[in-house]
Amino acid sequence: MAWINKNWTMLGIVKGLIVTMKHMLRIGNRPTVTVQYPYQKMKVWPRFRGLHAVDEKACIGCGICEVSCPNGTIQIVKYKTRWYPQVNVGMCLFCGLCVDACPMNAMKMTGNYELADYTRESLVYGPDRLLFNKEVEQ
Amino acid sequence: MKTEELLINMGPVHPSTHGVLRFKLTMDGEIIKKCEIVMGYLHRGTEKLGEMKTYLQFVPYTDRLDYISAFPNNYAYVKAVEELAGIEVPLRAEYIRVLTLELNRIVNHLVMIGSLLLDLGGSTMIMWGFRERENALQLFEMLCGARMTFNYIRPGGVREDLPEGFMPKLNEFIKDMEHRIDDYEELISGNEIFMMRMKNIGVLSAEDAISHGMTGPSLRGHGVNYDIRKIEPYSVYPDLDFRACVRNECDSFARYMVRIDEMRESLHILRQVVDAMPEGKPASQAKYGIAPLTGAPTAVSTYFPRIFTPPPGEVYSRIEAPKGELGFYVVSDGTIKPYRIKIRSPSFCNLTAIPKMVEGLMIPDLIAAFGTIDVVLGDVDR
Amino acid sequence: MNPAEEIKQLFPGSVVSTGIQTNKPMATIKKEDLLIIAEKVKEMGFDNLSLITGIDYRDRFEIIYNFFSYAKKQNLVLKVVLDHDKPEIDSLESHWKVADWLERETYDLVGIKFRGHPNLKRILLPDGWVGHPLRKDYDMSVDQFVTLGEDGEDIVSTDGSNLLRR
Amino acid sequence: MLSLAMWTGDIMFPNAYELIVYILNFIGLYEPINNIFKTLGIEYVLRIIIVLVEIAVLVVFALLTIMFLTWMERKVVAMVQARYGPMVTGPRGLLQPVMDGVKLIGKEDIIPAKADRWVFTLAPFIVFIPALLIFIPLPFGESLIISDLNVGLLYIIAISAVSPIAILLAGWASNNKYSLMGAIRAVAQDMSYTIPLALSAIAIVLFTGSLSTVDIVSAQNGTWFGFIPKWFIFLQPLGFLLFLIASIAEMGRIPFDFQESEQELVAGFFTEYSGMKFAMFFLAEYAHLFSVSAIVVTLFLGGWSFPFLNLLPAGLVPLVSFGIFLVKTYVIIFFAMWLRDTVPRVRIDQLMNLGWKIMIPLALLNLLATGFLLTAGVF
Amino acid sequence: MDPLTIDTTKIKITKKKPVTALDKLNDTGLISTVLAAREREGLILFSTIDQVFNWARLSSLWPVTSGLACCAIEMMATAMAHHDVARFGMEIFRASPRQADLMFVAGTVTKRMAPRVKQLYEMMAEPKWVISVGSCANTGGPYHDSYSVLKGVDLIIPVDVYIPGCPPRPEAWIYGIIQLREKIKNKGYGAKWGLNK
Repeated sequence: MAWINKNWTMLGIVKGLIVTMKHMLRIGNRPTVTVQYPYQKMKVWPRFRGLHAVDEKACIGCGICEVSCPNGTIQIVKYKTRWYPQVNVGMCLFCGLCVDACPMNAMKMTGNYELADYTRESLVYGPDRLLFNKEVEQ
Repeated sequence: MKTEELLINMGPVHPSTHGVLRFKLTMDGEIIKKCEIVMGYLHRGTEKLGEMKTYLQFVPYTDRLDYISAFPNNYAYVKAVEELAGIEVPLRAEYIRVLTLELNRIVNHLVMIGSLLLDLGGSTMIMWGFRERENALQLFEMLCGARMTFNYIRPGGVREDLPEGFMPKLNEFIKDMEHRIDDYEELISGNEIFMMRMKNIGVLSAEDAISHGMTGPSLRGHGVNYDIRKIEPYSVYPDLDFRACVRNECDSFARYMVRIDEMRESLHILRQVVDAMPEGKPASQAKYGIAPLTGAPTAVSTYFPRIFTPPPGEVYSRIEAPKGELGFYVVSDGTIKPYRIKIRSPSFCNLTAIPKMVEGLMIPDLIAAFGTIDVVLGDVDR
Repeated sequence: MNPAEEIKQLFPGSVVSTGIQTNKPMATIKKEDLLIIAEKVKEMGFDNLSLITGIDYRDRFEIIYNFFSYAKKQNLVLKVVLDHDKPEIDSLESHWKVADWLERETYDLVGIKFRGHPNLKRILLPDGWVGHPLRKDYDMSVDQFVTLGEDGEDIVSTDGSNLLRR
Repeated sequence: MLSLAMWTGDIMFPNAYELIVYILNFIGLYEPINNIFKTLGIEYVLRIIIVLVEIAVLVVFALLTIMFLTWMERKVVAMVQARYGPMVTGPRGLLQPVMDGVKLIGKEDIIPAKADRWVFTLAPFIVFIPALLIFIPLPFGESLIISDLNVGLLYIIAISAVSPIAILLAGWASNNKYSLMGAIRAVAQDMSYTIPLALSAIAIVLFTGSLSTVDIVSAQNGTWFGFIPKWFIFLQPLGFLLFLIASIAEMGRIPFDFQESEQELVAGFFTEYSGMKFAMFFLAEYAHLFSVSAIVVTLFLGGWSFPFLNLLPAGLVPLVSFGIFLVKTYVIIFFAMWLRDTVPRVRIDQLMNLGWKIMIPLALLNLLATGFLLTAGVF
Repeated sequence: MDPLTIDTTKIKITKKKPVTALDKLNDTGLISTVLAAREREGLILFSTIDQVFNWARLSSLWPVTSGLACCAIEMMATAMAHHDVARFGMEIFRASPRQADLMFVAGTVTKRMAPRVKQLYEMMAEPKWVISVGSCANTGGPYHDSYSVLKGVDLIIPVDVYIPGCPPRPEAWIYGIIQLREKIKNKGYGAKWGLNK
C-alpha cells in the first residue's frame, strides 16, 4: 500500500498541475514577462557595452586601443587629416579593454546593439560611422 | 536468439548533448552496452591563446570557457594571477566578487535544471529558469555592461564599483527568487514521473566518483562533503555562514537536489553579503585593476608606468565553481605574457564518469544522468 | 607532517628536491620511479588527482601532478622532468581513473607519451592532426582542415578545397 | 417556418445525410432537384453529391480544427510559460498555422538516397487518411453524424490501429537508426495501449449493449435525481481514468510521446521527412488529438448530450448539441495540453510496465466488476 | 559634462546604412544577379503567388536546433519568456534539419566542426537561410589567431545575415531576424540564389 501511495497516487503531478494553472491564470505575482522587442524595448543600462563611439575632438589617434585589443579588432586609419580607430565589429569581443585603456577617455561603448547586416564587409565600422561630437549631443 | 548490436551515434549536433558532444553508443536493443565519448568539436585552443595574450587580455577569454557561469572563471584566473604577483585586494572588492560568484551560481543551476527538464521532455521548467536568469542578467548588465561575458573581475579588484540602484534591485531579486524556487520544487521535485526517471539512475559509488575526478555539486550528490569554499577558504567565505549541501543517494535525483539546495544556500549567502557590504575602493590601486595594462609600445608606456608583469613562478589556484573544482595553473617567466596557462575544468573531469555511470542503462537514462552532471562544452573542450 | 617530506623519507633515492609551490608541498621526483611513488601516494590517501599539466620549456618537459586528499584535506604536488627529445612517462590510469583523459589531453596538446595507457589517442584534436599545439615550436602558420570521410570520421589535410566555398 | 415545424415535432435523424435531405425537402428544393436527376436516370448522382458535400464539410472542419489546435497548443504553452506565443502574423498570431502550412507546401521534398522511395512516399498518406476516417462515426451533435455505423466503436479502434503500421513503414523506409527506433517504440506503445483502451471501452458496451456511437450517446441522455447527468464517467470512474491515460498514450503526447521524443531520437520516425510529407504527419498528430478527445467525450462525458437539452426548440438542438460537443472536446484537449506543460516524459520500459502490468489488469478488473454488478442488477 | 560621467546609451551615431534590404541589394549591384537567377528558374512568372509564399516563409521560420557555443545560450534566451521569439512563429526548433528553414550558426565553428556544419546545411530542405551569429561565426572573433578555429562560417556556407556581438543580446538577435524577414519579403530565396556571393 505504501508503494502504491508513493508511486501511483500522482499527488506530485496534481501539485505540478496546480502550479502550472496558477501561471496560466497569472495568480500571485506570475505575470507575462515578455518585452515585445521591435515595439517595446528593454532598458539598456548605462554600462552596456555595445557599438563603439569615438569622441571626435578628444581622440588623439595614439593607438593604445589598438594594442590593448586582445584580438586585433581595432585599426588606426586616416580620416579627414587625423587618425582615428576603425573597429571591425564582426570580430569584436565587446570586452571593453579599449575603453579602459584610452588615455583621453575618447573611446566609448554605446547602448547600440542593432548591428545586424547583410555583408561581412559592412561590419567594419570606419571613423565615419564611429565618430561623435560631444558638444553637438548636449 | 541471435541478436545484433546496434551502433548509435549521438551527436555532435543532437538536442540533448548540450552543445557539440558525441556519444558513440553500442546498443543491445534499448540497453547501452558501451558508451564512448568523442569530444573536441569545440576545441578553440584557449590555452595556446593564453600564451599569446597579456595577462589582462586573457581575462575575456576566461569568460568564454564556461559561458553559463563566467564570473567564477574570471575569478579563478584572477585569483591565480593575484597569488602569483602577491596583490592585495580591498575588502569591498572581495565582497563584490563573492556577490557575483553566488549570483552566477544561481544562474548556472537555473540553466542546468531547466535544460535537464527539457531533456526529460518537460518544456516549462526551462522557460521559468530562464525567466529568473534574465532578471539576474539584468543585474549583471547593470554591474558590468554585459550579459554573459563580463570581463569584470581584474587583478587587484573589480572593474567598477557597484552602480547606483543596484542593491535595491538585488534585494528584489532575492525576495522574488525565494518563492520561485518553491514553484520549481512543486513542479518537479515531487513529480512522480520525474522521480521514476531520476531515482536509482546513474548510480556511482563515492569511491568511483572520486577516482573519476568528479567535483562540485555532482560529487556532493555522492555523499562526499567536499566544498573548496569550506576546505581551502578563499576570498571572504570564512566570514560568511553557509553549509555545503550534501546528499547521500549517489543517483541522479541526489545530484539534482544538491543543486536546488545550493540555490537556497546561495541566496542565504547573498543576503549576508548585502548586509555586510563594506565601504571602500573596488580596486587596490587607482588604475591598477581596471586599466588593461597591456604590452603597449614604449612611446606610450610613460602614460602607463607599469605594464602588468608578475614575477617568475608557478601557481595552481582553484575555486569552487558552480560545476566543480575550477583551477588555473599559471606559469610566469617574468614577461608580460604568461608562459603557460593550464585550465583544470570541472566539466572535463566530471564527464569521465559518464561511461561507467550509464553502462546497462538506456538512452533516456543516459540523457538524465548526463543532464545532472551539468556539462558545458566550452569548458570541456576549451 | 608535510607529505612531500614524507615521500622524501620513504624514497630518498628518487626524490630530487622538495619545496613549496604557493603553499602546496611539492616534490620533484625522477621519472623512473613515478609508478612506485604514485602507489604510495594513493596509499597515503591522496584519492583525488586534480590535474596533470605538461609544460614545454624548450630544453625539457615538465609534468606536474596535483593531488588532493579528501580524508586529510592535504595537497601534494609532484613534478617530473622529462627529456625534450623523447618525452615518455608511465601512465597513472590504473590508480586514478580521471588520469585516462587527463593523460590523453596532455598527449594530444603537449605530445608527451604515456607508457601503459590503454587508449592513448588524441582527444580534443582529430586523429591525424600534425603537431602538438602547446609545444613552443608548433607551427601556427599552417592551416589544417578537417573533412569528413565515408563513415563520418575526420580526415585532416592542409587542403581545404573540399570544404571552403571559394 | 423551418424552425416552427421543428419546434413542434421531436425529430431526430440517424445521420447527417437524412438531415440534409430533410432540410432540402423542407425548403422545397429536394423534389425539383431530384426530379431533374430522375429524368436523366441518374438519381444516385444526387446521393453522391450530397455525400461529397458532407465529406467536404468534414474535411474543411477537420483542417480548420487542426490549424486551430496548433495555434491553441502554442498559446497554451505560452500562457503557462509567462509569455505571449505567436503575435505578429495576423491578430494574436491567428494566421500562424496557415502560414506554416503554406510554407511547408512550398518547401523542397527530400527523399533520402538510401530510402525506399515508394514506401517512404506512401507512409504519410497511410497515417493521414485514417486520421480523417476516424471522424466518420463521431457524433458531433444530434443528427450530425456522417454515418452511424452499428460497429462504430470497433471501427474506431480498428482504424486507429492502422497508424502504427504506417509509422513502422515510415521509420523503416527512412533508413535511419533514429527513425527505426522511434517507429519501433511507437508501434510497441500503440499496441500495448490499444488493449486497455479497448477493454475499458468494452465496459461501456456492457451498459449500452451496442457498439454504435449514437446509441452510446443516447444512453447517456437524461439525469439522475434531476441534476446529475447520466454520464458514464460516474458509473465508470476507473474506466474513465484508464481510457484517458491510454488515449493520451494513443495520441502520442507528453508524457508518452515516444514517437517523437525529440531529446532522445531527434525527431523520431519522421526525422527524414520534409515539406508536405512532414506536414501530413504533423496534421495527423493533431487530427488524432481531436478525434481521440472526441471519443473520450462520446464514451464517458455524454457526447453532445447535456441535461435539459430537450427543453430547447428542436430546430436548435443539432446546433446547440454541436456546440456542447465541441466545448467538452476542447476541455479534454486543453487537459492534454496542460498535462504536457507540466510533466516530463516517462521512459519506454516504464511505459510498458504501466501498460501491461498495471493498466491491463485494472481494466480487466474493471470489466469483471462491471459485468458482475450488471448481472447482479445494481445498475 | 565630465567625459567620464557621460551616459553612453544617449550617444546617437548616425548610421549610413541603407534603410531596407532592397536598397542594400541595389547598392551592391546584386539585384540583377538575383533576377537573373530567378528568371532561370522561371519563378518570376507568378509574382503574386511568390509574394504569398514569401510572406508564409518569413512568417514561419523554423530554426534547426544546433547550438555550437556561447551564443547558443543566448539563442535559448531569445526563445525564452522575456524575449519570446515565438511571437514571430519561430519557437518550433526542429531537431531534424530536414524540417527546418533557418540555421543559426551560433558559436565558434572549429575546424573539426566545420564539415559537420556544412553537412547540416546541406541536409536542410530548400528554401533555407543562414544567420551567422556572434563574432566567432562571423570572422573567427576572439579565436581568430587560434589554430583550430575556422575564420568565419561564410567560408564554408553562404550566410544571409550577420549579427555581431559576443554574444549578441537577444534583442540584437531579434533585430537580425527582422532583417532576414525584410530580405525574404523582398527577395524570397536565400543566399544560395546569388545574394552575397
